[in-house]
Amino acid sequence: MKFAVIVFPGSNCDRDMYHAVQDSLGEEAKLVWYEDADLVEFDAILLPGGFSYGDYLRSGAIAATSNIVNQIKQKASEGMPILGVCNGFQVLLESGLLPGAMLRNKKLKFMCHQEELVVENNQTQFTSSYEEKETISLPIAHGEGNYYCDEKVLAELEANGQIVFRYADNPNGSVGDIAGIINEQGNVLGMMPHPERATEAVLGSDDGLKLFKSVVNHWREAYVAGV
Amino acid sequence: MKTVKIFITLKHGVLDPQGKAVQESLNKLGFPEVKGARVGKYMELQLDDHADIDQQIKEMCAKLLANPVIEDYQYTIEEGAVQ
Amino acid sequence: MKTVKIFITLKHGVLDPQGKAVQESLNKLGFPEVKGARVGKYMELQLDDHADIDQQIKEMCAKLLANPVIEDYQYTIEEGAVQ
Amino acid sequence: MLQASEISPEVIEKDLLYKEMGLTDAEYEHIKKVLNRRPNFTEAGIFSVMWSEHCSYKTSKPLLKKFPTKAPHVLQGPGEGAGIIDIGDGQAAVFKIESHNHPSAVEPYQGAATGVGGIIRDVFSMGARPVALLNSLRFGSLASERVKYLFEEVVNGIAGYGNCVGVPTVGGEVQFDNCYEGNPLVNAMCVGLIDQKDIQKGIAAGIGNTVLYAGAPTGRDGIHGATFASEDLSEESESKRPSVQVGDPFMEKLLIEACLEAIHCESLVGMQDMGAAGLTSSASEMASKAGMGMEMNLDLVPQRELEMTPYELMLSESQERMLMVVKKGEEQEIIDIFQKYGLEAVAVGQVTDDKQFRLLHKGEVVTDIPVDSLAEDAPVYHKPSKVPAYFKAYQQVDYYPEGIQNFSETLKALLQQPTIASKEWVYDQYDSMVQTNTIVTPGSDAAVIRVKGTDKALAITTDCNSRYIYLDPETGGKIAVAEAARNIVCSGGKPLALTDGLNLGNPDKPENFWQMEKSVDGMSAASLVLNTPVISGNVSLYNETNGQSIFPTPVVGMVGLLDSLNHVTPSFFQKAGDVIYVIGE
Ligand SMILES: Nc1ncnc2c1ncn2[C@@H]1O[C@H](COP(=O)(O)OP(=O)(O)O)[C@@H](O)[C@H]1O
Repeated sequence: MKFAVIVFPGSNCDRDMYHAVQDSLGEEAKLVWYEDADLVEFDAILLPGGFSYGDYLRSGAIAATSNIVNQIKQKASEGMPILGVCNGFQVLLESGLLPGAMLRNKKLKFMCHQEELVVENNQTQFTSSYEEKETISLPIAHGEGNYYCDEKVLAELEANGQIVFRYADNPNGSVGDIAGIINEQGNVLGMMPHPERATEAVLGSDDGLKLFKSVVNHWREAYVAGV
Repeated sequence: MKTVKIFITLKHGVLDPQGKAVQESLNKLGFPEVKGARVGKYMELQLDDHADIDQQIKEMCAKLLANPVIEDYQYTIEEGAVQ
Repeated sequence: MKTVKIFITLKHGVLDPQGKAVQESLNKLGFPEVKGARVGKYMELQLDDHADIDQQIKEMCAKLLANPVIEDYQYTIEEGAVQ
Repeated sequence: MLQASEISPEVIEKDLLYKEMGLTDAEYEHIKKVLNRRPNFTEAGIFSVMWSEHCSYKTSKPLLKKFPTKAPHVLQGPGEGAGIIDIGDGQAAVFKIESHNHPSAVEPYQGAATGVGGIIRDVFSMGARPVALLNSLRFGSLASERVKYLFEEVVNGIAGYGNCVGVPTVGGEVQFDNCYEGNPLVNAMCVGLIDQKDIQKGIAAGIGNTVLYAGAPTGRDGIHGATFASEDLSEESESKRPSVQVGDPFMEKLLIEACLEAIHCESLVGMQDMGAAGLTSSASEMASKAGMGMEMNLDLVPQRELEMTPYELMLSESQERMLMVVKKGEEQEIIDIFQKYGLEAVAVGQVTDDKQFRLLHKGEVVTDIPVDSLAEDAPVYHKPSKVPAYFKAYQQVDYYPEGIQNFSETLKALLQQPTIASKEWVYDQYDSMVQTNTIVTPGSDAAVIRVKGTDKALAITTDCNSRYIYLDPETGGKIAVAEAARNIVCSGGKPLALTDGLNLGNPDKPENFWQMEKSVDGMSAASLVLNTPVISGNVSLYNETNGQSIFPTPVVGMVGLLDSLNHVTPSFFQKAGDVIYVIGE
């Protein structure tokens, strides 16, 4: 399976994402510079964390206006799995691929540490390797991870099972303790915690690896079945 | 040349922790009269003259400058460049 | 009750990376007329009436709201509370 | 305020304007001799920054010579942007510490942020990828609102810059003492990794080769920052505020990626960052080190503001700028790399063989100085040294603390001391994990980061107990080095080398000079015994507020090597039931 890791000016978890896929997961990854991108050859798209455009104006806002986002939207509508982590999640929100917006953390500080998450929906192509309600530990590292949406959207997210991860102990003020959400079609996942930083036990947790494995398993079943 | 001043604030109903922090700090610093504070963004754009400047500003705000999920904006237009 | 609107901008000559990013991005988005952008802060304070409100705002800005090393500020005072 | 470049050489001499720039009478006379004429305004400015303590180390050089700097594993000692040590397998670790004390006292957020930006540039200008940041901080008592503000904003600034550029901040230290009340210390250390074959140097070799300016355009930021750093902090420096620079970590991130791509080009000859004294120091040092001269046309320098004078262009400390020397005719390859990242890279001059530093502006020669007089041959002073009275007095005292009555209360009281208390509030704000190499995160004795693709790791720490050093600088200096080494060993590593940040008061006071002398002696002795040579460092003098000096604070940043990830040992208790041992006396 071939993963595109989109590199925006200011992305800084791009190489981490690459390393997680290539070395921990053992699948193929390629760093794709946002300008000369052609996504035709790929099976999945990863939007890494970092500070695209310095997080100036609003996190993810400027990156969301770049041309590659049109291609990403196209691929999303074709059903390709797309994962946005941290700044990648913010880009997905700003480009309208996922509902809601990010506010600054409740305590107005950047924070970086391990957080416990509850897998709320293990019926997605990103989470099928987790148990239902499994508690996992992933690092967070963000200053604007306080997810916001109005009550109507929140009710829809709840009703459709679009809330994939919740914080066990909400660190940033997100509505509904939301740590990660998926689109209605189930192929675009955005999350603030960093699964790519948790794919090796030596780094303190490998709970993130199952997320990538789920994606590969789903892809194998869907496209390579019978091989 | 025109100078456009844009004020972006969080929508009412959206919690503004920064505003709250500012209010609390001001109260502590000896300004108990401060009963509320909201913090937003202020932008000054220098624009070449253009037929439909209002339309243009609205487009810029919609496409980039403000996020309608959480933000409202207002603007004023002035003649000449602010230097 | 008064509403004080405070605009804080970087001093002239101080690097404004945010403004530069906004300008470039607006230009790329199809607004070549944008010749300059500066990004600052905007604050709305609700204040109980007070004899020397100007003096008070200046103090608040000096002590907390603006950083005189790199920022300038302006303000306006309006009657009543903005809701 | 000095600005008009029109001020004539005669007026500079007659009105003693050179003094306002920070030059002494003797130094001014020396310049006249070197030039065989009076310096013009731009030249006087260039001399004043190059001969400031910050750039020339004129008072500290005789002491720095005492440091042991050599060992088989040292690939690059002091003298370049950062020192380099061999870590086996053709790889090397690159590191240095740098202070940003005075800017942080005046504008804590930007002061700290640009300190981080500067030290990162020192490391990637050697061709290394920055892999870890640390910071060593000192503040006054947290009872003061001003100190609280400084503390919060410094931490904020370090986080704001480091998190954005994507280099994990993995360690550091914070201590509080009244002596730092008006003069906080902000020292930042950066560690990089490099394949030895990629090591770059800041040299301007090859007659006719092109001098390329890359990165942010030049504005009027921080003009006279280097001399500012070499003066006491006083009420007056508040009014010098425009000398503070604003950092753009986003630009720096692009610059890192562009430079690390450019080092693989055959055409790149040398590279150096524009730090203190900006274009002046980078250009003149690169030429001096290569035994060459340099000519630049200032009209070609990218400028953010209108009507900048040669003086302003040369002394600006705008951030996120690099100077490169590139083989003549092969510039385009490098320019293209920078363009990919949306960065400017512009030819501004060439290498000459006459050892002169020559600048043109609007068709006129505005500077023509023998380049060695700015760098190699800058003045050196041997300052008088005197044992302070307090030291002699303390030596007479036999002090033993009174017996402790209630151990648990004393323990609680100690843990409440800000200097001893957990620093989680600080390091939680730093992205300590980006790059996915951090095996031991902040909070342990030393941070441990692995070297991907190998079983090796680096242990890194910064240490300095300035109270010990104040009480006995020589012993205290030894303690600082020994403590750093212990922290490395406890984490499973073998100490390899160190970088030092000498933060002291005004060296014109013989007692302060003595403190520096003795602490350097102590540090040298310990480094010699432990075989951890000093491979880079920084000197920050004149740290005082209204006449009151700080405790001498020579911060030690040390790097060690773990041969195997199996040796990683964090300082936390691992599980209930484990036995606790105390080793040593
Ligand atoms: N205290 C010190 N100990 C050892 N070397 C030092 C010390 N201070 C400065 N140096 C060395 O002197 C050289 C010049 O340092 P500096 O001027 O701080 O570098 P930069 O040009 O990056 O500012 C560096 O190579 C540095 O390692």
